[in-house]
Amino acid sequence: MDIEFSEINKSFGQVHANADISLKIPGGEIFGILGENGAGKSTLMKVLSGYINPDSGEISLGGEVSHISSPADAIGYGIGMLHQDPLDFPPMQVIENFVLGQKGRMILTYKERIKEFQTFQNKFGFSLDPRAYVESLTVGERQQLEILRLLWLGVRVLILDEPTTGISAQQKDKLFRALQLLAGEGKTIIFVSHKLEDVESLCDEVVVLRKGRKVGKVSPPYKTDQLIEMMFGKQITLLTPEPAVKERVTLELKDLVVEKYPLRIEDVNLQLKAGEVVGLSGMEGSGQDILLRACVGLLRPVAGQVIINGKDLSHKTYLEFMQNKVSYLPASRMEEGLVPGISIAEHFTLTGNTDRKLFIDKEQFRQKTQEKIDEYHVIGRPETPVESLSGGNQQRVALSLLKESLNILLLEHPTRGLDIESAIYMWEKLKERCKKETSIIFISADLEEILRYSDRVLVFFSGYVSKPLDSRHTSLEQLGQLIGGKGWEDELVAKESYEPSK
Amino acid sequence: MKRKYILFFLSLLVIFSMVLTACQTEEPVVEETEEVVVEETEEVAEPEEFIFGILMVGPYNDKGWSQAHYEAGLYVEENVPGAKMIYLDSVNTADRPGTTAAQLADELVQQGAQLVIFNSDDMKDDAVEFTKNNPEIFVIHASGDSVWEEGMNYQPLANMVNTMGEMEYGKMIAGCDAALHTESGSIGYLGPLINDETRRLAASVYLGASYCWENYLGNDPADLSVRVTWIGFWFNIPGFTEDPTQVANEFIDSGVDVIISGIDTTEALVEARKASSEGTPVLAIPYDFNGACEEAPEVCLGVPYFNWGPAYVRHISSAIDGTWETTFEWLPPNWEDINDLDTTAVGFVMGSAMDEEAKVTLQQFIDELAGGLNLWTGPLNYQDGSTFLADGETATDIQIWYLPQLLEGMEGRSE
Amino acid sequence: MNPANKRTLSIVFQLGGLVLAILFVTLILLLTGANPLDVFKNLIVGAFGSTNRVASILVVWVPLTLVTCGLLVTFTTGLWNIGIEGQITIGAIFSTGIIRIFMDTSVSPILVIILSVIAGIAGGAIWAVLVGLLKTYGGVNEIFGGLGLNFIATALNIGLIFGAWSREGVASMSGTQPFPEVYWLPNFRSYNFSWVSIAISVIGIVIIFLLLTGTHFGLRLKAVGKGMKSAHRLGIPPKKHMLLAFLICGCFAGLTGALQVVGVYHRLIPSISSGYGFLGLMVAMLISYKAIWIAPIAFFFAALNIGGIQLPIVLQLDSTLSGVLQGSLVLFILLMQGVKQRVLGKS
Amino acid sequence: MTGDMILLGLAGVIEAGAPIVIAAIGETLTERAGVINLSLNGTIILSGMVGFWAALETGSIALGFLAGMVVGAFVAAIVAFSSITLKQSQVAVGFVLAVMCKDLAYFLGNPIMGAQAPILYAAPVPFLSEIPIIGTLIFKQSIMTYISIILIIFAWFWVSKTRQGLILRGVGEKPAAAFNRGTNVVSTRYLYTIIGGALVGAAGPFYTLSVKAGWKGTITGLDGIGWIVLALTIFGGWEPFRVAFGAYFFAFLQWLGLVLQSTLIFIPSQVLQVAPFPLMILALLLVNLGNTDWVERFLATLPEKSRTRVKKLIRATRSQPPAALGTPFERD
Repeated sequence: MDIEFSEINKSFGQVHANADISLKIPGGEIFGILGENGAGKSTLMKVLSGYINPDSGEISLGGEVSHISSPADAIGYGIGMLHQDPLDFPPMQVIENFVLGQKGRMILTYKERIKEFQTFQNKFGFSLDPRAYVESLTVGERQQLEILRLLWLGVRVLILDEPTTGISAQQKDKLFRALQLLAGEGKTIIFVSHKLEDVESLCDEVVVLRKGRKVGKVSPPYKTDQLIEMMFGKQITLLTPEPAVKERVTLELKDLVVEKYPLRIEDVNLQLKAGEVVGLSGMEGSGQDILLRACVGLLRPVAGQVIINGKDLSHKTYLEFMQNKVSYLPASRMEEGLVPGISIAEHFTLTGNTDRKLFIDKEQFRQKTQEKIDEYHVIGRPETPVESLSGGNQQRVALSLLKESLNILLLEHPTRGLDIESAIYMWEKLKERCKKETSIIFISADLEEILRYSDRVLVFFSGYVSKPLDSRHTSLEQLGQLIGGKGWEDELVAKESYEPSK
Repeated sequence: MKRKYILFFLSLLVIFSMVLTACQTEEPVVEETEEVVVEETEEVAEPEEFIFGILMVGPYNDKGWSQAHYEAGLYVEENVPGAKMIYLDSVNTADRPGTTAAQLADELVQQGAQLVIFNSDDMKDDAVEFTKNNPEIFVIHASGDSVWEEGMNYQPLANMVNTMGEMEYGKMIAGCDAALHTESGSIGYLGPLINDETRRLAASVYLGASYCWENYLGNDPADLSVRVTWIGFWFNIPGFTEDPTQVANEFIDSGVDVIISGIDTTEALVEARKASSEGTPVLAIPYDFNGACEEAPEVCLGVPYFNWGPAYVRHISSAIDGTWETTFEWLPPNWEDINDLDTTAVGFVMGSAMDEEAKVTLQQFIDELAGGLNLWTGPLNYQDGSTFLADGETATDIQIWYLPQLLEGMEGRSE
Repeated sequence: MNPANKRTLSIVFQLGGLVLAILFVTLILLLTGANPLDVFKNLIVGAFGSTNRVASILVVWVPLTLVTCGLLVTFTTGLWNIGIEGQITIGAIFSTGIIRIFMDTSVSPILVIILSVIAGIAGGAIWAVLVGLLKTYGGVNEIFGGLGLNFIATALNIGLIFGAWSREGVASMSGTQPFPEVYWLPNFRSYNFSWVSIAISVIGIVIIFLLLTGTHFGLRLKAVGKGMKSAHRLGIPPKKHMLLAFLICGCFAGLTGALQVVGVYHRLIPSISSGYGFLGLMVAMLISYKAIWIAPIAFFFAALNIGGIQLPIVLQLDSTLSGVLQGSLVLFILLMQGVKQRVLGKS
Repeated sequence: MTGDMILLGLAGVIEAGAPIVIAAIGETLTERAGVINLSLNGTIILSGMVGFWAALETGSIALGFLAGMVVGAFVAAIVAFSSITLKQSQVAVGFVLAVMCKDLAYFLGNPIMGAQAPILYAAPVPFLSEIPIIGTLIFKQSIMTYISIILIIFAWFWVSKTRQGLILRGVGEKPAAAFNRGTNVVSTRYLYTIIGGALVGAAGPFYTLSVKAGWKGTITGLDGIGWIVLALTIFGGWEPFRVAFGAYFFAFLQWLGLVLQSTLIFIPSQVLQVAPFPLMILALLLVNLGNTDWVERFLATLPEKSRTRVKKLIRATRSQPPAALGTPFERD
């Protein structure tokens, strides 16, 4: 079945997730959709599967305009989607998950269902225990289950959103074999990924999205460099400030092991010097955030040590890290960074009460807030509630809230949502801190930013962490390849993927 | 900050202005009530209006204790020229949080009441407080003992009267009635909470039952069982009291075929009716109100009831004509006719579930009581075996009123 | 939409809720055949008709205000302290206990009263912190923990009144033996309220108002209530603040219980909490958790309670109508809030 | 005490527990769909009064039950509307209704206090009631008690054995996933809130027309039942059989309290009365402990082997509340 998107638009607040996307997907192919995080891949696919309704635009199926307004409609058209966060029911059994959503007799007799399920999964070489609980399955197994379920519903179009995150090499092979089998049967497979290697080895055709827009369509043979450039775009060249690295070690990670479903990161070793900037690069959900959280006590390491200024803080809480002058700036600003419903000035009051006074000197904090607002060019007044600021301004507020003297500063996407000028200004501010011997670890999806501002880079891919790379001797292409899963061969073979402790 | 302070003081101002307006509205209200008074006095012309107020612990239409008082109030209106009743029901801290009976009595006074009736033992403290604070208002405290000179809680209060029917007789008759009808020899007494009053009433049931069991039926006293189960309150509060329905059922399950109720609600009757319709004949005797049998006449053996009317008429009349005297009275039935509503303080209506023969025997028992039979005569022991009354000794009012334990031979907790 | 318009609209919706509530009650009255105008008039006259009645309102106002003060702290911290009833009860029990211990000793009565109130505060605080600990360290939702502890507290109370602390030979609904008058809070003239209680309530309002609007601590509570995770990232320990919020609320609840004992009933009675906890929750919801409104709205609710007493006397209607009116007010204002958000989009 | 008496007593326990079972199963269904209906205490009293009134006026017990169920469904519909459609706090609205419906019942029910409505009697099942033990225990009850027992089995069957039950669990567990599988989350939640409310509404007339026949206003003895039901629903871990066990256990403790009243003089009767509440808190504690932060932190310090073992143990004792309980569903 041919699928044609015409001029799909979808906005979330101020973010234009899909802008005029027109796209034709021929039936019976494995069709790749490539792009970095926030490129609009998932949104587009959710529109196709009925989970999200577009603001404008339409989808034609087999030449006829469709009316998809809910997942039920999409399934009616034979379209099923495997979501990035598995939309299954962890406390239920495999077979229950399989059956939920199917039409049929009211009373469920699992015996027959199990038989059907067994024959069906054998066809794809899967071997799930129908009576196992979903929460005890690996990510790969959960995917297999979801694919089986969708196929049993008779979908002719199968959308897979980032299916290779968190699954083992063997499971990936299994998955790809199954997909090829399905394509051979005439089913349309839409494969959404940021992993170059996967796309290259699997897809008959690839479309690249960037910042909500379609960049182009590529057919094999693929040129990796070309794909990388399409994904990340041409970067603006910025000035490199002089590094201010001292020899003193502020943060040391020793054989650190952290796990957070669905990833497990093993044996990370790092010595962060005073004033040094380390960038964590990789696609979102590859493990950077997990490591960062482990460095600030938000995630307790399974093994290994986190040492701050010579003090072992491995199992200490976030607040104890804070007392040791480690600060953290999360990416989800309204959930984790700023408190919705209270004003900018109140935020400064919350963080600025160092002398433990009882009463708030509102005038003093208003002035202080106004100064910061001016300094960081925030568009807003001290009384403005933070949730009514734009994303960029929220980020500036969050940055301006950080304490003056810090040992270590951990940042998630510090310049996301900021215009270039502000981003440069922000980095000037951060680098000033480096001169005062603050070390910085930051996550960014922007490769240019990573290379430009960090002294060293750690690259993440599906829970694997590279050795620290010297950013002065790393090129954009190299980085892009690593992020896309190329050049990891040695490490990938050596390790198994995350298996939750059963 | 200063601005906020101002706001705060503004809000305080609001309160005080509300209080002030409140005081201002006082005037028109007074006018209104005056108007009403004028109208009514024109109508009734000759006898001067005398308003009395009743505070009832339960709902005025509870088919029980409070309704007995309400009906007495209506009786007073009929029989005392010019008397007019106002009332407030559900006067208890659970239903009227934040109020006290004394405060609500004030409320009745503001509505013109010149005499206030407190109808519950539970209001004792408030009744005393109110009486002290309002020496010009007459107070009747039903079931209290505050002005009983010999009593344990005596307080000299010139404007208070304590009145109480001698329900012990009613309960004895009930006990006798039960004994005459029980096949199994097991009688259950559904008790409320445990105190002096409830103990002496339960004991009265036992005295009446065992007397009739031995003397009229000629049975062995050992074959009669009178069991008391307390629910812990005057009515059921889920989660805190025993469930009287379950208590009644437990009685029935264990072979009790006559249940006598000592609580405010009618679970005994209802469960007896249910059990009987379901094939296990069980009879019941409710309490307090002479219309109580109506809820299930087919299983009702009769009801011992209070008749407050005559006492109220007497005291209210004396208040009107200036012959008021403080007194404690514990009134026996009118033995001429215990169901003469114009004279008796306590009565017993025979229920439609009684058989004719038993009616005759019960009447014989009532006549014996009228003739001076005193069942509070030794030898009687307390439940723990210690002597209550030696052989031939009769109990004093004090001993009965403040009965410290159940009697030997009864089953159930004494405290 | 500009803020001024939004504000007017917001007021319009609130007034709408008020009107709906009155309409609803009117409808109910018409159903029962009563004359609504008579009823409303009697409610007002019943509440403000005399200084005595106003005094009665103040008797109700004191506990309702104190409870609401405490609840504002937990609500600000995003917590539903439904266990407040039990906290009042335990406060009253502790307070009674102290007076019973010192009643026949030579310790100065004033000192005993002060000790008793402090014990009451401590009792309420313990019961509240228990809910807090269950929530923060046991993962038990405060609503369920609170409900369970309410039942336990009431059982304890009734158990004491009918058991260990019962009057000589007489266990009754009227509670324990009243204390000698020296252990009473001094009454204001002949009225049943004490100027001490009134003063404490006013101080309570001031403290809560300043705490929630003027102190760093209050701001931190607010931050925890509005966004627990964000507050944590900003360096505020949420668990500690939740426990402190429970502690403060429990102190107010315990104080309420203690004042009911030493100031109003002069003994422990079975329904010592008198439903003020639940009523306070309603007041807090009605005022959208703004301290400035505690005094007037608590006064209004208290007035309804007292005004309702006239209904049976004058109109032979049940006083529970006041409760219906209070409930429908809160309900319709909540509903109108929802309608407003739907109409205006989330503000 | 003879065996027969114990048997009869236990039969009484089943009867006394029956209305609680019906209400608790209703609330279980509602909460399974992810909605908390906190109004139970008010709903049961109001539906009890209205059901009593309806039966009084019409002479029909069936109509009485119907009226009660309509009231329960209506109150639940308000909770559903305000929480699902208007996105207001379920807890707040439910709580207000719990308080208000109670007062409304007392106010409107004043004129019919102490009136005599028909009573629902026990109707022994022919033959089955002759079976020793079971016959006395179960088959000599009223029709509503039979219904309550059938309801337990039916609710269990519906929730765990039918397609609709699977959808119900899905909606309460992860509404987004259920939506993704073609379920209308909003209408499902409305449906189960209203059905659950109707069942809660059946409990009211069950009391006033059968178990505690009669309407006596504030002294009817219904105030507090709703909170108990709520507690039992949670105690039962949202599983129909465990919820029913909780209800019977509660009734059993009450019965035990009065049977042992004269023998256990040293234990105040209140102790047995409130025993279910500390038990509920303990149960909640056990159920939730594994999910708390400090336990997790403690576990992280254990050596890997014992850590997995303890985790396993915690997983076994954990009964999971519907994951989306009390949270609204919004499609992105």
